[in-house]
Parts: sequence; structure tokens; C-alpha cells
Amino acid sequence: MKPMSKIVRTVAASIGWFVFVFGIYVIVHGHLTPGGGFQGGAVMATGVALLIVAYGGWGAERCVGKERLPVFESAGLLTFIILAFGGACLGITFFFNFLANKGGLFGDKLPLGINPGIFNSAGVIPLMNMGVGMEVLAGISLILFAMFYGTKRVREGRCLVDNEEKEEDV
Amino acid sequence: MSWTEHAPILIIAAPLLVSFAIPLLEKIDYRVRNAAAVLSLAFSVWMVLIVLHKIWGSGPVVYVFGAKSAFLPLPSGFKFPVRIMLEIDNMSAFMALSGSIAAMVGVIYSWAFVREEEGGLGKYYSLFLLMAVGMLGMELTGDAFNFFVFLEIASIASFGLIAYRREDPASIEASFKYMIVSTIGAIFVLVAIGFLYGRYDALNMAYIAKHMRIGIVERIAFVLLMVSLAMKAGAVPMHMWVSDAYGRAPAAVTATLVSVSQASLYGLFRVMFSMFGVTMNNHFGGWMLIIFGLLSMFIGVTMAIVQKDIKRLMAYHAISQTGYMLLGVGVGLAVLDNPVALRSYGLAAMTGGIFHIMNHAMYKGLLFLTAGAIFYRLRTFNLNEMGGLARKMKYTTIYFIIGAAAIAGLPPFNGFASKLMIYESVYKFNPLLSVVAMVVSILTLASFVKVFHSAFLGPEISKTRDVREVPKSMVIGMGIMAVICILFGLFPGMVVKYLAGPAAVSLANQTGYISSVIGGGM
Amino acid sequence: MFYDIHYVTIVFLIALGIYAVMFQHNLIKIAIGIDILESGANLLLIVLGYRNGGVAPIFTMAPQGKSMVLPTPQALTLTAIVIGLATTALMLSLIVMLYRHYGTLDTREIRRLRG
Amino acid sequence: MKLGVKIAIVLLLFSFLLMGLGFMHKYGVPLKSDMDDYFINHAQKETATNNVVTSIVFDYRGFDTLGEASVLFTAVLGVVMIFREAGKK
Amino acid sequence: MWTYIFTGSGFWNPIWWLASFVIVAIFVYSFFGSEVKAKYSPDKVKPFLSGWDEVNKDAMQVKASNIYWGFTKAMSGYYRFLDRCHTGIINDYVVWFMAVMVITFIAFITA
Repeated sequence: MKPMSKIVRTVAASIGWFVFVFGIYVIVHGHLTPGGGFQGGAVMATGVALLIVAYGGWGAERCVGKERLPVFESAGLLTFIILAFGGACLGITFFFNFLANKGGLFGDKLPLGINPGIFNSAGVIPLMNMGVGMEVLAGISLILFAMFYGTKRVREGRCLVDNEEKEEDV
Repeated sequence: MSWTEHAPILIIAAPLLVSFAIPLLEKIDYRVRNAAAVLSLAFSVWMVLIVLHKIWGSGPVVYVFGAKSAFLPLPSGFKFPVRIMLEIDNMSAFMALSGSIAAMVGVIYSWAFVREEEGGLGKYYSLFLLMAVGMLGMELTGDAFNFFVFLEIASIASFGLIAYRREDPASIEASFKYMIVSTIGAIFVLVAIGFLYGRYDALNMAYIAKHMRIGIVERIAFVLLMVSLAMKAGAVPMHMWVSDAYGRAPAAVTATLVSVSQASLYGLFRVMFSMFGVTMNNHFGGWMLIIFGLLSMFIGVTMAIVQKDIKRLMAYHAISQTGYMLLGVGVGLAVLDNPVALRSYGLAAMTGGIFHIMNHAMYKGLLFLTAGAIFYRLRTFNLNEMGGLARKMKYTTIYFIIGAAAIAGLPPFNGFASKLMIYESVYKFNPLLSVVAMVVSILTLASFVKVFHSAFLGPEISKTRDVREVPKSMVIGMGIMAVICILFGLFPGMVVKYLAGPAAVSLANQTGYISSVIGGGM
Repeated sequence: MFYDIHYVTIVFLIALGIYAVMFQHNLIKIAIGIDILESGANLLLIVLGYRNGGVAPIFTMAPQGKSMVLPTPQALTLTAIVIGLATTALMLSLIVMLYRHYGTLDTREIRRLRG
Repeated sequence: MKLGVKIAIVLLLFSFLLMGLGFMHKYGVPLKSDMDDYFINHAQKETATNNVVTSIVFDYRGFDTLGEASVLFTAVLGVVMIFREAGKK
Repeated sequence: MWTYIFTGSGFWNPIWWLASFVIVAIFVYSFFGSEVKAKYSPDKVKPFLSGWDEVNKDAMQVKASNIYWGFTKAMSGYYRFLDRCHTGIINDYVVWFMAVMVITFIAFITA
């Protein structure tokens, strides 16, 4: 796909940042407001889709850094599963929330009932949210890029080694 | 407590961790990646053995995620479980053992079978591990929704793997067909779980089983679960995807895919025995399983005889062998509310059916791997283009003979032991069923004689002139399965005493399953 | 026995999805049918968890004195949606490859594997 | 004939599912809510989270979420593998 | 104990089976195995084709589709029915699935 006109590109560049920032907001406030890693990651991935539409595949790839995406995805997932292992390593259980109510990082206590919310609470949940957010952003972007390039590659016949169709009688 | 306390979760988490790390490990060296994949699955086998040892000592193992202690399923002061838990009794551990061995052999075999120049190998190994994770998760979990999630992991990973050889249009087609049917089945499983959630406000299988009161909603959920899982296990007449998918996946994948379908079979048994059990009309459920089993056995084997594609032929045999398991366990379910009949032949039938699950995973895996070995050298599945391979591929020939003898039920091999148990105990229930099972066994032998004749015997034809034995890793992979086939055939008493027999007893014992979570007081 | 429009809608969506998969011969329409089916299942979960007059189960600045709807179905639906997304993505890629190989989207012509 | 059978199948499926949901609890009045009430009452104390749904997703049913993340990872691997460039690792 | 299994109405012991197999094999060999061995000569392994030329090796192999030809011919009605069921169209796969589900519903609700 070729890049679209200058107006579209300018608007996309200026709106893209808001989309990304909103996605980050949704991710890091997952334990206080509606949202979380999946939703925020999906919001950020729509930003990538916007860039692909406006700038074409090559431009969007340069903006996002496609080579880094698989590493990013694995890093997010490894964050998630290692945090889950954390509880088991401390000798409690897999997925034990070992930071909640302990003070320190994300360890503040919450007042019970309706409250305005404390950002520094919820233990490992915000960290897991971030890991999952990274994974979803990278994953959905990879799907978008793979489908974008894949359809092109398939059309040009670069995807398959053996192009002749063997017609077997069945 | 020692670290073996966490053995139940390590069965699942070790391959999962490695599969997440493979995109990073791949950057180091391909050998590191392959070795990590093999080692993680070997670790899983070891952990399954540890858990099995624990179950022999002290009954079903429960592992609760995120709780203060892994062994207290209920929150203090409440009578219902709120967290996800793994619930491993003899049956689960038995299935996990067979599945993890099959997956490990599949990865070892893939080392040489899938070549670097085909591309996408890191993704291949990741997906392979994820498929194994999905299978193990289905077999170990005690939570209905968690079962659905792992069902989807196993299915989606296998869609990708079936389509791995995408130069072949038929493999894409097979993957797509499997995907459509399997997704619909998974959605119906989700709908059924939703129904049960709406009635009982719970997702734990043991809790639902304890509070089960039969009404229309439960009946409909039961039918949705039963038919969807029977479809995933490949029962006739919902078997068409099996022959496509097994026939077109890479051989190493197919050998594991057999175990993945058996995880669905396990889910079916778990739902029918542990969730619904005798509170539901168990004669109906048992007879449904028997009818599915008879249809699968007969139609599977008759379709297999006329095939000329070697893997498709074996895939139809996989359907037919699934019929034996359904028949054996179905007879057990049909007499579940009759303690006298259950003791005199029901448990033996169930033991035979369950023993057959592991035997089938081993010999059918072995046969698919030999078919893959032939494909590796000849690049064709068509039996008409083969001949005289016995001189060229000695190990493969021996392994094929072992596998074929086992699947046809020739005496010293493992297939005979489990089939004999099924024949003789089903004979007491209804002689006609036993006769059909024997006829199917004869037809199985006939079709494997055909494969042996056209692939391995006969003169050396021009296409097979410069064929050599397959690489070492493939020989090792097939060897492991062949050795297991022989050992299980020579020592069936050990397997029945320590693995299959306790599995059948724990499957029939619904109150035991419930009380390991909820506690004794009903 | 009582029927609400919510329940009828769920069953209608599921039957519509099944209709699309059973009757339509276009691969894209089959994919759409499966998505409709997934929506029906998700809607079922959400509807089962509604409590009359309930608010979202979030304590940050929640209105006083209102009951909360059941939170578990929402978590389950979140999971089911992501699974649906994954299935759809893979299905569409397979359709692209099928079109490349067979040159058609008609299921009646994509039947190399039969018998 | 065949068309009639197919239409009958869809209609019967519709009616059976509708019958099942007809015996479900009335919309808005859950029959039982033990587990969900436990979540609503204890999530703030046990996991220090204001958002009960997030506490379920990442704490009480965290293993589901791990599975869900793996499903997305699986789908990404599948799509990238299907569209991989020929002859490239 | 390691090898014995109870099979519902009987038992099975592979070691006994193997032992009897070996004994029978020894007997058979000792009675019939001592025949005079034929001497090898190249003429004997040449196929005698009544004066016809030896056919190509590829054509000598009986093809897989031709084995059990009589069986498939005798069961052709049954196989025609099976072929009609296995259409290979994805819609039909789903139709079979749903049909089984509906039949089971009817059977179970009325049972």
C-alpha cells in the first residue's frame, strides 16, 4: 500500500500519539478503572493500524520498529509468567500476589469500600497488566504486519517455494 | 515442604516458559532452541512421574493457584472454591503421562524431520510446545472454564502446525476444515459452561458435580458438552476432520495430535463420569458412547481399507481405535449404577478402554512416525508409488512391523492386551458388541498387511533406488515408542496394576473426585 | 418458564451463526458466521451475570448504595473475546492462503480431501 | 429434501437452546451468587485492587489469563508462520 | 504378577504365550526344519515367464489400489454410500455435527 496524502499523514501522526498515550493510561490504571492490559494493548494496536493505513507498510515499520516486535512480545509474556512464578519461588503458590499489602512497590493498603483509588496498590497486578499490554501490543501489531505483508507476498508469489499446482486425481 | 510441592504446575509451566522464550533462544543457536524444547518436555515427564508417585501415596493432588496454601481448595470459612485449581487423580496423571511422552518423542523426531530450509522453525517449536501445554492443561485442570481455555490453546496451536507445509494446498485445506469444526465445538463447550455457571454460579467441576440437580438446563448442557467433545475426539459421524488433519500434518505433529484428541476424549469421560455421573441418566450416556464407539470402529476401518494415501489410511485407523476406547469406557458407564456388574466386568472394560488410550498413543504415534520417515525419503504419501523399502530402511521396517502388529492386536504386543480386556469384558455385557470389535480387529490387520506389502515388500522400483535410512534423531524417536510398545505388551500386569486400573477406579469414583476438593461432608 | 428478549437474542445469534456456517458457501461468510456465534456465546455469559440495578464492579468512585453486577462473567468474556480474536486472525490468514492455492472462495470447489 | 433437513436442524437447535435458557433464572435476578459476592466483598482486602474484574482476571483466575495470553501468542505464531517468506529462516 | 492381567472373564499372560510359542517353534523346527537345503544356483532365481520378456520392476509390484479389489467390489454399494457421506465440503461437516447434536437432544429430552 502506498502512503496516503499529506493531510492524512499529518493527522495520523498527531492523533497517533494520543492513541498511544491513551493506551498506556488504560494499561497502567487497569487496577483502578475499567481497562487493563488487553484493552490497553488493543487500543495501542489500533494506533499501529492507523499508522499502517496512513504511511503504508514501510513507513509504519520504520515508526514502530518491526524487528523488535517479537522480542517485545516474548519479553511481555516472560514478565507475566515470571511474576506468576514469583509466588512459587517464595514457596507459596503459583500466581500468588506476593507484593500486595506489603508496602513498597505497588504495596499500599486500600481503604475498604468506595474510595477514589490509590495508584500504588494491588501488588503484582499492575506489573502483570504492563506485561500483558506489551504482549498484546506487539502481538496484534505483528498480526497486522504479517497480514499486510503476507497478502502482498502471496499475491507476488514469494511465499511459496513450489508454485506448480499438482492436480492429483482422487 | 520441598519444591516437589509445585510439581503439578511445573508440568504445564515448564514447556510454556520455554515456548515463550524460544523467540529469544532462537537468536543464540538452533541447537539451544531444540535442546530446550526437548528438555522442557522431558522435565514434564519427570514431573508427571513425581505427581503420580504422590497420588499413589496419598490420593488425588489438588493445586490451588494464588492461594495462601496450594492444598486448601476452599477459602477459610466458605464452602465453595473461588480459585482455579489443578485436580490430578490417577486418570489425569495417566493421560498426562501418555501425552507428555508422545509430545517429547514428537520433538525429538522433529529435530531432523523438519528441515531448516523449510523456514519458520522457531515458530514450529513454539507451537509444538504450546500444543503440548494445551493438552496437558486440559488433562490436569479441575476448572471448567480453564478446560475451555486449554482446549483452545491446543486447537489453535494445532491449526498452525497442520498448515506448516503450506506449499501443499491440501494441508491448508485440512487446517481450515479442522478449524471451522473445532471452533464451533469449542463455542458449544463455552455455551454449556455458561449454562452451568448460570445455574450454580461456579466453574469448578467438583463443586458443580456436588450440587448437580438434573433439570432441562443441565440436560442441554450435558448434550452440548458430550457431542462437542466427542467430535473433538473424532467419533463417527463427526470424524471427517480427523482424516484430513491427521493425513496432512507433518508426521511429528500428527503423532502428538493423536494425544491431543485423546485429551478431548479425557474431557468427555471426565464430564460424563465426574461431573454428571450417576445423577444423570447414565444408561443413556453409556449407550451413546457405545453407539459412537461401534460406528467409529466399523466405519473407520472400512474407510481405511480402500485408502491409498498412507497417512490418511492411518488416520482412519485412529478413528477406528478411538471406537475401542469409547466402547470399553461406555460399557463401564452403562453399568455405573449397578455395583455387582461394575465389579464383575464394568471396571475391567473401563480398564481395557483406558489402557487402550495409552497403547493407542504409542503405537499410532509410532506408525505415523514411520509414515513420516517414508515421506522424508520419498516425498510422497501415495502407496502406489512405493515398494521395496524393507531393504533400504531396516529400522523403519522393524518399527513399522512392531506398530502394525500392536494395532492389529497380535499377541505379544500391547494392543492385544487391551483389546483382549475389551473383548472379554464387553462379551459379558453384550456378546454382539464383542463380535463387532473382533471383526474390526481382523480388518485392521488386513489393511496393515496391505500397507506392509505395498510399501516395504516387493521389488525395488525406480523411485526407491537411492533411498537411505532416516537420520538418527528420527530413529531414536521411533525407537522410544517401539520400546514402550514392547514393554507394555510384555508386562501388561504392571501397567494395569499401577496405571490403568487405578485410573479406571478413580474415574468411576465420583464421590472421591468431589471430596478431594469440597471435603468429605456431602 | 419465562422468556426475556435477552435470551431470545442470544439463541437467535447462535442459530444465525450456525445457519451461516451450514448454508453459506463463501469462506468469508463462514468466518463471519463463526464470529456471530462467538458473539452469541459472549452475550450469554454477560447476560447471565447481570443483576437488576447493578453497577460495574469497580470501587473507584462508585455510586453509593447500589449493588454490583457479577464480576466473573465479565472476566470470562474478556478471555473469550481474546480467544475469538485469535481464531479470527488465523482463520482469515488461512482463507488468504486457500484463495492463493485454489483461486476461489467457494467451499464446493475446495474439496481436494475427500473419500 | 436435503435443504429441508438442514432447515429443520437449525430450527430444532434454536428451539432446544431456547428451551434451555427458558429454564434459566430470570434476567437480572441470579439464582445464586456465592462466588461473585465473595469476589466483590474480598477483592479489596485480599488483592488491594479497586477493580474487581481486574482482580479476578489477574489474581483469582490468573491462570486463565496466562492461557489467554498464550492463545494470542499462538495465533501470532500461526499467522506469522503461514505468511513466512519462502527460503528464509 | 508383572504380566498377568484379568480380562473380565479370563486372563492373559504374555510370558506364558511366548514360552509356548518358543516351545512350539522348536518342535516345528526339529520336525520339519531338517530338510535337505537346495543348492543355490543363478538359474534357479531367474523368473520363468513362459518365454515372455521380463517385465519392468515397477510394473511387477501389485499396486495398493488393486489389493483387496474383490472386497471393495463386493462391498461397492456400501462404499458408494460412504463416498456420498464424505463429500469434503466444510458445510457438510458442520451439518453432520449439528445433526448428531439435534438427534442426541431429541433422544435425551424424551428419554
